[in-house]
Amino acid sequence: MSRDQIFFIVFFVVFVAINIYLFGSGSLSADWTGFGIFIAAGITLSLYSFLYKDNPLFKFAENLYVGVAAAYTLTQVWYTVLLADVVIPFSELDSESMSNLWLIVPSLLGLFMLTQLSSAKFSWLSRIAFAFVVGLGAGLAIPRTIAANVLAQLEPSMRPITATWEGLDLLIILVGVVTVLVYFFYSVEHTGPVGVASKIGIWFLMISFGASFGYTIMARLSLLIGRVGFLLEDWLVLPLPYF
Amino acid sequence: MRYFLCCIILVLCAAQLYAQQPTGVKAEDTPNDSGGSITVVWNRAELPDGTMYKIAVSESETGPFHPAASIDPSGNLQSSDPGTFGHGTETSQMHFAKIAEYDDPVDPSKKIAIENGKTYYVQVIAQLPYDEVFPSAIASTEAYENFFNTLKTNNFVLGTIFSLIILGGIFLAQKRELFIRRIAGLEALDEALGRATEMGKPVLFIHGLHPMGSVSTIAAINVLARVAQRTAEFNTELRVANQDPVVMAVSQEVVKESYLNAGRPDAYSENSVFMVATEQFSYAAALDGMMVRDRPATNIMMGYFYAESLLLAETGASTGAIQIAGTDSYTQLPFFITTCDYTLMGEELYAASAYLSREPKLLGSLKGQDIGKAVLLIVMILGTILTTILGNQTLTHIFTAY
Amino acid sequence: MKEFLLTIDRRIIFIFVALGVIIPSLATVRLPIPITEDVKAIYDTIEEVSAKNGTILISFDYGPGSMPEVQPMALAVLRHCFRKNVKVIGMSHWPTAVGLAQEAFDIASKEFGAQYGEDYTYLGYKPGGGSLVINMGRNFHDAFQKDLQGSNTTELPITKNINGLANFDYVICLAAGNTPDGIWIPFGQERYKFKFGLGCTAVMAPDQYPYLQSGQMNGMMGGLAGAAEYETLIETSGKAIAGMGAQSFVHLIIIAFIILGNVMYFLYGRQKGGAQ
Amino acid sequence: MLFLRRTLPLIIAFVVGMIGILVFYIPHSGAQSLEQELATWDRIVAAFALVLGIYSLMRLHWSRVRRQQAAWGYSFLVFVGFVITTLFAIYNDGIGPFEPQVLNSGPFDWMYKYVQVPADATMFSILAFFIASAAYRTFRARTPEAAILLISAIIVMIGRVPIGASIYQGLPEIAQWMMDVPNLAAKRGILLGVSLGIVATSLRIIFGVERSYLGGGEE
Repeated sequence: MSRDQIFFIVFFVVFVAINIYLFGSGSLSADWTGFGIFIAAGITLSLYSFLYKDNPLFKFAENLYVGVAAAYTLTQVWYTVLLADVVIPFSELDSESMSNLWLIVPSLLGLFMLTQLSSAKFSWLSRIAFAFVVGLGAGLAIPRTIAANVLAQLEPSMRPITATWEGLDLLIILVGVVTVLVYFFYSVEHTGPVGVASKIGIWFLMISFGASFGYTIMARLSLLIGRVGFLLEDWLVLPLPYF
Repeated sequence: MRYFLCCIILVLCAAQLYAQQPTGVKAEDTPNDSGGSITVVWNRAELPDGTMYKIAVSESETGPFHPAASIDPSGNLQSSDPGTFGHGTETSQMHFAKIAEYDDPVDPSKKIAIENGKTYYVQVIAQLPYDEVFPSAIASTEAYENFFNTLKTNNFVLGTIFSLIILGGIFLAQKRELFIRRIAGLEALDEALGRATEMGKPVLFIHGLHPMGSVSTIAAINVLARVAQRTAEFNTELRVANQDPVVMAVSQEVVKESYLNAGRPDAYSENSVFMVATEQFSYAAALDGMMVRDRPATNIMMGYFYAESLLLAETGASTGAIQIAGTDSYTQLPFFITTCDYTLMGEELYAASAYLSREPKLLGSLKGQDIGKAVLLIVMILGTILTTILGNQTLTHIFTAY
Repeated sequence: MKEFLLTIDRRIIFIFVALGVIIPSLATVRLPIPITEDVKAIYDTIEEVSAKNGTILISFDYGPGSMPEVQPMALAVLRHCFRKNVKVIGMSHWPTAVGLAQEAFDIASKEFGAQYGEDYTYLGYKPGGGSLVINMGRNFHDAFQKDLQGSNTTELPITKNINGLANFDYVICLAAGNTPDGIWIPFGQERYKFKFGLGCTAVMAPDQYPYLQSGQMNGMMGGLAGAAEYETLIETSGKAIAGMGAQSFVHLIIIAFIILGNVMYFLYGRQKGGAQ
Repeated sequence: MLFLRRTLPLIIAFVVGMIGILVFYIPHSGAQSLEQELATWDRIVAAFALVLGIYSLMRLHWSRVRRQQAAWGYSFLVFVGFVITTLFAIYNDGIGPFEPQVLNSGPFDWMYKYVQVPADATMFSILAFFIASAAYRTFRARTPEAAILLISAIIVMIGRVPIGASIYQGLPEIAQWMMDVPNLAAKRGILLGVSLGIVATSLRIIFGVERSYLGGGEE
């Protein structure tokens, strides 16, 4: 037996022993909830076994999860859209709700979309559905992007600069926005004044990437804290002062 | 004398009465809507505390008038809605109210909606404390549907100009060569490939997780074509890792073609472009294993990456490989910048792709976007100068989203 | 020593991190949490909505993958709303949020006796993104004909008078993806100018500052730290405040690693920066 | 046939794209109803697109199982998870798939709470460990730019947690200023550039210059 195999057998035995103790002492209730916490802890630890090295236990949990997640999404799509907005309106069609007949169009388009994975004979139908979705999305996006992300962002960059700290901040923001735009400018070489501006632009970018970097680290650690909280509090039932 | 004083007091009282009556009352269709609403405007006045303006609506000039709205004189100034009334100084001296419904005379808890194409008569009543009321003159109008939202005029004009510039750029690019500056990342790429050749070790190209349709994957494919061209010329081993079967199929074609173009079709092996795994972390884990085992001299990561970026770049850096990354996923950029030797940031990836592929649609729209950026840049600088030095806000007002 | 530092196995570093999280979780040290303006703005807006007995919309756009960060915000905001009699309508752009949102409503409504249908309802998930918001804007009842429990939105007391997005006194998006800047602002806020607040993962937070300054967003909670601030404001300790001790401690560990790694990098050069 | 396969999709994309743009500027009720209707259709087609995505994922794994490719057992596991959860969803706590969904009880909810939630939540928390390792081994100030990045990251990381104020009172304020001013400036610059990119890409789609979304070659 290799070192890794011994390691995983020990891991497994310890996990089982802890759970026998937890169920035996009544910390975990002998019902579906208790069993659920036991499974959840097992999945959590299986995934963390990746830290030792990539292994079958990790892949087991990962792939099982992919299947469950796909089914969960499919379920939500069924109950809230396909059932509520398509099947029920069609099944309740009467003279008053004939306007619902319009729903035939998107339903057909939707079915066209599914032909993408069929034989080549029909798969061109999916192009019509994609053309509709992508074309409409593109059309709706243009004016709204200009309104929300261009015009609304320009106005606050044109405020009067006063001789105060706020004024200085506004000036720094203006310099930052302008130099970052210069950095992402491809029609002129980055030499001379343009080179200087793009260099300043890089500094601004780096400060903001640093901020994102710090925040991302923070986010991942928060997730870890959440999981450790689950293992310690819900599974091992340890007294955590503040959780 | 006594008679004279009485006269003055009476005149003053009358003036007072007159002053408390809302003046300048006008009614119009509410602009920029699909009807069902009229707008009433009237002059601002000095009034005692506790006064309220009541708006009343009738379908006939002689009444009866029905309550429609109650307005606090401290609010509803036209200056609070510059989109409709503009930025003039007079807007701070005018009130307005948009009326879409009024109380049903039969049952006051219900409302009657304003209908299109029907004439309505409107009165503004100043209601002073202790219930003294001063009704204004009567104004009339009808509501109708509008065909253009004037609030969005600037949006429409700017959108049209941008569209023309970008489409013009694409058109122009088909006619002649457009200039694009050198992309520093591409030179770094050549250097890194050179080093792999010197060391006699393979080059590993890693695709991101987006499918074939996405802009970043298309850009990655264009970069891959260049990389394959070079490795064919240098006779260096190239490996291309994929997560998506379609991307893999396209990559195989592209690499094969590049080897053909370099005159070395024999050096191409189909197995050099391969699927690694379908799941995010399995993909990263398998590639990490490959990096540690085979120690490629150069790792190139192009496309859209998620959290796996860190796992890939960290392992790559620890094996001492030269790493070049390119992604438009801004959240992952910091990880690449700190672990890679060179990183194509965001749009630079698209620019590199346009630069390499020389495809008119990419070059042209890049050029068009450049002009667009120049416009925005000039507007911001000019706008700030105007407001700061001259106190002139015209440019700011033109570029405000209403 | 030098050799040890250069060739350290990364699994030893992993143990440092694990202990850095576990030990503070068991300890009783508690640090004061300073409040930022961006978080206070959301709190203040909900107080204003409470004063006029209004209704807010909460869009639950996150999944279990960001649960530890965003779920505490959801609970804190719901607790605040139910305590102050603010009516809440929930919905989701993400399918995986459904179970989490429902759980948050259940917990908070039980604590404050909020009534389903009167004080809150949850509409569930719908795909469509921008198109869904366009539909909700003008014809709310058409976009969501039924809530998740199957009640008609035209009959439910809380939703029957909501005709469009303009009827909401506040819209809060709890997000782990691009729904605020990709959907709510361009498709909703742009047209109806409703007040818009955001609670998001820390990964997203730095990208939102342009919208905060332009007023398109009036407040933001970023990550677990943002959630802890909100818990502090409503004076109800939850998982976010509990996590702040570990968060602080483990940040220090990471920073120490960065500094140590760079010192070695400058002392011993590029290739030996700590190989495996 | 060429018309149906190539020209028709391009015409549809052009027409609905132009409608999508124009209705934004037209407040007339006719245009607004058209926008409502198209948005409703889009939502329903989007639901089918999700089904398509799940179907193609399952097909990929099924083909691995069928061909018994390397590690096909894991693909089989994806199926196991999918089928069990789907059966629970159809069972819907005893009332069947044509009644409103039952939440917070039943086996479907159990699968979500005790399999999906812990797996998904744990997956990204693994990165916390790798970040620590990368912090020690690879986050290097190789260039002045990377140095700025790291310093800014460190300030934010201390300034944003409670311990920052305990170390130095001004730290949270410095971090806040960095977010509010230089970070905002760079993010706005990026946002403006990206927005122009979105406009350009959308235009290319509407005018049929960009066809990659149609997939499958140019026939």
